[in-house]
Amino acid sequence: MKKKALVVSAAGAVLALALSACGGGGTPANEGGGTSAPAASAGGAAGFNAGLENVTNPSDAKGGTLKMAVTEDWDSIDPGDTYYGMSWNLLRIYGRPLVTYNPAPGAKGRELVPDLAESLGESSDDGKTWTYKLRAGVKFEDGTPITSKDVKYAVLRQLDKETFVNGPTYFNDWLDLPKDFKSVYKTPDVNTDSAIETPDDQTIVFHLNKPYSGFDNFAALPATVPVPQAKDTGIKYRDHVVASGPYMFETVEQGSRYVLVRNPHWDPATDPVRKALPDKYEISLGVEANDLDNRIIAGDLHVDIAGTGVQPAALGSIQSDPALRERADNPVSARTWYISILNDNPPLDNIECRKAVIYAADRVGLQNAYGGQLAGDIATSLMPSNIGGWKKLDLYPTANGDEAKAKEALTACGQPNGFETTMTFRSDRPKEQAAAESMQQALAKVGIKLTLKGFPTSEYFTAYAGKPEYTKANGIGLATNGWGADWNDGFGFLSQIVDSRTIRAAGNYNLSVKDPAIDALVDKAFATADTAGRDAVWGEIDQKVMEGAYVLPAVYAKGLLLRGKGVTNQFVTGAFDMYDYLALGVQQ
Amino acid sequence: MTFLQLNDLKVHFPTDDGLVKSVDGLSFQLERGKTLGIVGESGSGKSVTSLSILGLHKGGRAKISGEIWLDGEELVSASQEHVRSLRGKKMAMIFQDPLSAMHPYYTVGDQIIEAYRIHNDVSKKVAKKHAIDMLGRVGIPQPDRRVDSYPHEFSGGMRQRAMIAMALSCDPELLIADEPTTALDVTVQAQILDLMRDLQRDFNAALIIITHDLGVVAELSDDILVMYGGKCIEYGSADDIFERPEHPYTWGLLGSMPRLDREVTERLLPIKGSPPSLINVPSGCAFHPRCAFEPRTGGKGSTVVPDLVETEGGHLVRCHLSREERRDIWATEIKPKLES
Amino acid sequence: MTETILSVEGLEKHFPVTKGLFKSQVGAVKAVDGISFDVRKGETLGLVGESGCGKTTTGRLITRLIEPTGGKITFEGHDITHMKQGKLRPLRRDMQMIFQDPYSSLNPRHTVGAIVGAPFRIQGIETEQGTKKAVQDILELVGLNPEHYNRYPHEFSGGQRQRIGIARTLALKPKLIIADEPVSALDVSIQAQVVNLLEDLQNELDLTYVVIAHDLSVVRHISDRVAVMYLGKIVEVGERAGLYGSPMHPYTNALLSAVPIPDPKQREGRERIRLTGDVPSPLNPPPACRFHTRCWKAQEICKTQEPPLAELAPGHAVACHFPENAPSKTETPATVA
Amino acid sequence: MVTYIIRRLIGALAMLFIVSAVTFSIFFVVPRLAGVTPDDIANRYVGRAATAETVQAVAQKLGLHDPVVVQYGRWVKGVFVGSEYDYGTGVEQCPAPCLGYSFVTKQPVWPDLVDRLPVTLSLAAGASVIWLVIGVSVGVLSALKRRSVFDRGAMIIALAGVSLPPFFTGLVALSLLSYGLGITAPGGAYTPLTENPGMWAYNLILPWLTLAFLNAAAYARLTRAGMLDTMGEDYIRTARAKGLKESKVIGKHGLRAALTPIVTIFGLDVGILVGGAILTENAFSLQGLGKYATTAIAANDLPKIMGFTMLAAFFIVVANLIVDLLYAVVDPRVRLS
Repeated sequence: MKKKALVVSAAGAVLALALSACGGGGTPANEGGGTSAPAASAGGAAGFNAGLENVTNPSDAKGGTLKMAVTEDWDSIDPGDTYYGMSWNLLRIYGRPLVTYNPAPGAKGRELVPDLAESLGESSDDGKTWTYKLRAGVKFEDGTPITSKDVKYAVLRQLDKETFVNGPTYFNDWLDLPKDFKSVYKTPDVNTDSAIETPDDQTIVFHLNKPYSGFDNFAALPATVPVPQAKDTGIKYRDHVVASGPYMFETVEQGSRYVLVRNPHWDPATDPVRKALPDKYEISLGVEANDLDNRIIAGDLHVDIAGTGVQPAALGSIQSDPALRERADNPVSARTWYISILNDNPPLDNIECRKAVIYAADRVGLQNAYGGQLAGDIATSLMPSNIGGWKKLDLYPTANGDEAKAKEALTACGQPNGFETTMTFRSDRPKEQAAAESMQQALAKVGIKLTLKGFPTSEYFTAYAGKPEYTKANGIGLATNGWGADWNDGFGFLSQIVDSRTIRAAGNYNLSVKDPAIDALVDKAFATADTAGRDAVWGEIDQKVMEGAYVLPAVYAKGLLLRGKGVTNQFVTGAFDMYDYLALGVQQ
Repeated sequence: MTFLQLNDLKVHFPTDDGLVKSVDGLSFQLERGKTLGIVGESGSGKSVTSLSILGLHKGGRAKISGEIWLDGEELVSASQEHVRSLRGKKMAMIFQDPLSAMHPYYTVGDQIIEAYRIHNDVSKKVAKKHAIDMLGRVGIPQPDRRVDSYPHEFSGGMRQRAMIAMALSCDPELLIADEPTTALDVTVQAQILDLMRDLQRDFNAALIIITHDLGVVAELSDDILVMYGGKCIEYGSADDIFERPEHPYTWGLLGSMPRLDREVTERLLPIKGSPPSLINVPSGCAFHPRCAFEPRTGGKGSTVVPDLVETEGGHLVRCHLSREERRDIWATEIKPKLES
Repeated sequence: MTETILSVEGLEKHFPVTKGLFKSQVGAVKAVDGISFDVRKGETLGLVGESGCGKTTTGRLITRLIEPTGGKITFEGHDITHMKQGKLRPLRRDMQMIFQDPYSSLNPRHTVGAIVGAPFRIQGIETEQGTKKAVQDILELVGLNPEHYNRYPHEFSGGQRQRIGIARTLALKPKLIIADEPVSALDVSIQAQVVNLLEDLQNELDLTYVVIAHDLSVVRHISDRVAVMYLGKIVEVGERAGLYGSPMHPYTNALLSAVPIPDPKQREGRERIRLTGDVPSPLNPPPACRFHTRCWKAQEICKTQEPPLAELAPGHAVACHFPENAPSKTETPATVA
Repeated sequence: MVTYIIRRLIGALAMLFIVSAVTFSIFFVVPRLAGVTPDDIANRYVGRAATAETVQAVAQKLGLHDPVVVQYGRWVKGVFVGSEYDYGTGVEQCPAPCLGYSFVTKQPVWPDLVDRLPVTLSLAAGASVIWLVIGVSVGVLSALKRRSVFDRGAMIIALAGVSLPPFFTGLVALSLLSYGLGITAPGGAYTPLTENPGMWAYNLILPWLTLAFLNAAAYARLTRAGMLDTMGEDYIRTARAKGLKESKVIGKHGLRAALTPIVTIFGLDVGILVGGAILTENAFSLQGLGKYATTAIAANDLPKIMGFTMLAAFFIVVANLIVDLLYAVVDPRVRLS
């Protein structure tokens, strides 16, 4: 899941100076870390972190306008062409995928529940065929009934990655597509029943080219939101998305604002998942980051759609103002900031030298670099703590760096007085620059000299750190990295960053894990049917990555979210680690 | 009652370097229809005199004392508003460089109309007709067409004529001209001097002409006042000053000017040194450092300020030498050298 | 016949006037339109005329500050009409210029010593006792106190500054000095001092002057011969006494009668010639005799045929078909060599 | 006059072409020199998990493999003739001036610019009027009351105005006035003038004041200097000598002359501002050309960058021409030859 980090605008930095002068950026003294939220009363919970496990300000009152805003627009509102987490969460108010997440706070929010489909998928042919029955009486905004053909067309159209460049490629990799099928536009009359069958208007059957027990996760992807073929206009569909959810688009001004109003043809009886409380959604795009935080504090806006936390300036004022702390939530998001240790160039091809780096690193220094305790807990494994199969690993117990162990490892790898290498980081991310500088100071103590090189985010993976040809030629040893889960299970998080077979000429996110044993385990995970068994395998993969010293985990990221004034039913869903946009309502 | 009477007018400017005594006790009178020529070199205070008569230094940083009587009204003590209402109506002024004295962005006609309508509540059309008449009066060809042209479209002479038309538009009784022809060529200067003489006759106005050019003064003035170091050092009729001057500075001026009406003398008779600064005016007689006859005053020249004394029939001189000594020196030492 | 130091034949200077899309030339301001005269060694030639007659341009042409459009200038036998600046530099030692405004012609940031000493440095001339001594001698020569060597121009009065300007021109003992309105910016008393100074220097250093001015009385006092210019042409040239005593060209007559005389008694007696209108624009001057539009004696011939500059009396030439005070009509007019 | 305008228009067109060529090469030629392949560029616009084939296909679709000259030619053709765009289920005609389609939002650039122009125009119009009025009046008052408390105070505030960037003053103003006291509109609020002028002004009053604060300071200092100059001119003394009231002397004569340079600079400033007030629009989240510019640059969206650069350049060139023509109207002495 592509969580675009908010670029800290110059304004933010300056305002941070002005406003945070009083609060100071240090870590609050009494802050309890980890996911153990304080016990909350059953009813309307309040106070700091109330939204993690409980529904704050519960209400069933309908009406009012929910005002949402974001600083950097997401890729597209066309369900077949989007990869942003906030977009997958938000689009469910106008689009109904086959399956979606249980609208409940915390871990329960990660469970899958049927949405357009009457029930979760029935698998047959040992996990290669999955069948769903659509609910009866579900209609598009123009009153036409939704059929399985609409779902089939929706999935097939977004396979054309030349037209829809943004979406994920899971269906491209897993559906059993006929060879001569290119795309619904280029090869419209090719029969695709081998991949997706629609025996009748209510039933849809998916055929995979290899078994996968977690297909319900695929069914929850926005790709399954039905699209009427008659109304499809390719790239232009984003200007007139035909709604199947409780709300439809009244105004679409690309790049500046969207307004959604109630969909007259949505029948609450057919939709146990959504409460659809507000009468109207007003979404403004491109709102200046610090101004957005101020407006939420002041109550002029209700929700920051990005869901990755407030700017440093607001962070300061929340810490210093008890009234604001009452309205804040500090969820652990399914994201880890870590440093890849590349083993292409000597001496880092030797595992002992890689261990020396891990031992020498100052873990608390790294945590502070990423923003202290509020920004995240010290990570000891690649997988974040809220992913199924996570095990508490602590293979390299060092708080501020263990020089003795590091020196020991250095002599073991034949470099007793250290070595030289280069570390890259994303130049427009102050936190990553701070982390690189912390590594430089820590490693220097044991004789490992680091030269630091910064690159802009937009070209970091495509032209530099993610391009093996460049890293080999320029002796790159370490590279800052970070990954958020597409969905909260081992596959959703690890598949893209540990499987060596995904490494391409350029644009890679897996910079350092090239271990056949790990690849084999990944295949084993795909084949394991039951969830518990699958999670255990991913836990084993996580341990293997740490034992191979391929990565130095820094922090399990946490966002500091602020609840809007007068917003009802606000809680953090485990599925997206941000507020569940389906449940929200507005006090009158 | 005399039309214009100045009594011991003093105009001093406090500046960072000290008190500038531009006009240091000036008295004279002038009747309507008569012309007074004020002669003096740069820094003698002649321009400040004219501006203070118009009240343009009133309310500024200047310290003004003494009296200015115009047609029975005392102006120094009068309110700023009252003096302002007289400016342009009862008294008007013409300046040296007509190009910079007229506003570059308004047509000549507009500027004359504006001058006229300040004091006469008439419509623009009537004012324009009057402006055209005035331009015709001062000898500008096709005045109805030229009224709409801009100052930079006029030649030097034409611009000065337009300035005169503007000054006379409200039929003022006192006209002050500060170096009116210095910036003009000699043939054009002659035309302007003739014009001023005729207009003074038609308007029966009192005219004060301020210049450093003795020739211009001789052409127009009935009476002449020679200023030096902010004070009047000799006053008399044109004949008094040119035929029987009695002040060494006046002799010096006459001596240092080459003249067409006289034979070419071998060498000019310059006055040594240069004009005094008005901040620290020399003690005693301001001219003493440059006066060839100062030794004859027995030291009084450098210590005591001489008074303005009448020698004969309205001819006043401010000098320590006695009348006889002065007349003797003029007859025996100065006059022969000028005529040779 | 004393030796000629400078001779000018048919000198012309036309400033192009452009118009239209590609700035094509449509006309020309004929500032100087074919003038000829000689300057003899040791004499002072006065160039007099009203604004726009081309006297200042002539001064700039002679010193080659600007490039002539036509005609020939010979200085001490060298044809300097189109000589390149590099080759001109040695000749410049012998030909210097005095400017009108004492305030703007001296560099305010240089000391007097630097200003007067500059010509030595530029021409690379070493003096026996060194430049400083030479400069102090010259300062004394022009009536300034030698200790003023380290003072700055703003510490001097107008008259003193003009003396510094003169001192600068004398540094290299020039042979010819062109003075453009040397005293017109000064007060009367100071003017007399500078005029006397110029005359003393001429006698002492055997200098030749070309004095450009609009004040007829000053020109008469200082010049041996005088040329009267009108709209880019010389209309009359002659010895001082002859030209002022019996002026032949109507324009000279009008000029002389326009000068105000500092004697009230003469006010009524003089018969005044008043020219009407203004000087025509040099962009398209009147044909033939350029003065005919303002001349009260103009005939048909004046509008068609340009009168040549003919010597009607010894050393006294005029360009007019109907000259006044001409000795007698019988002699055939000979054009000036 | 007409030839002047024609020559200037030709110059303007040439300038716009040069700007487009330079901008195009900055974004296409320079990266290529630094070894960035077309696929790398295409990679910016594909999703996270795009396969190599997708990247190649996108690079092909965007025509990144063609030689740069061809790509530039296609862009220029688009501007004058228009082009078509394949959006999957059909092909769309993009009428001239077609500036292509954004790589990121796939929206046609020209309509986007046209939609956002009113926002920037409203911001520019309001702010420029305010800073002109405030700047000039403060400038005049401090010129007339030289060295008074008002003069000193005004100039200190002017100094602050010039040195504080709009995004700082903007955000501080927003948090104090809009969110603190709630008297002004929050960030990002904009109502088109046509819809509701009252709301339009209410929403924009804070951005206007922020932008005006910056420029008013510069104009105050400029007017003050201009006024001090003009009030010393001779024609002011003449105006007073005519008996004009002091207020008229200042207003009609003094200010009229002092305004000429201000008109020139005002024309240029507005020309630049209409190209997009980047800092103010970002601080207030106003969806104008400035905001469009920052999003385009952050996402390396080349068609958008080319689009707004050309529009900004066009406005500046036009402003220049208007200012020059205006000059002849303001100052009668100037003739456009």
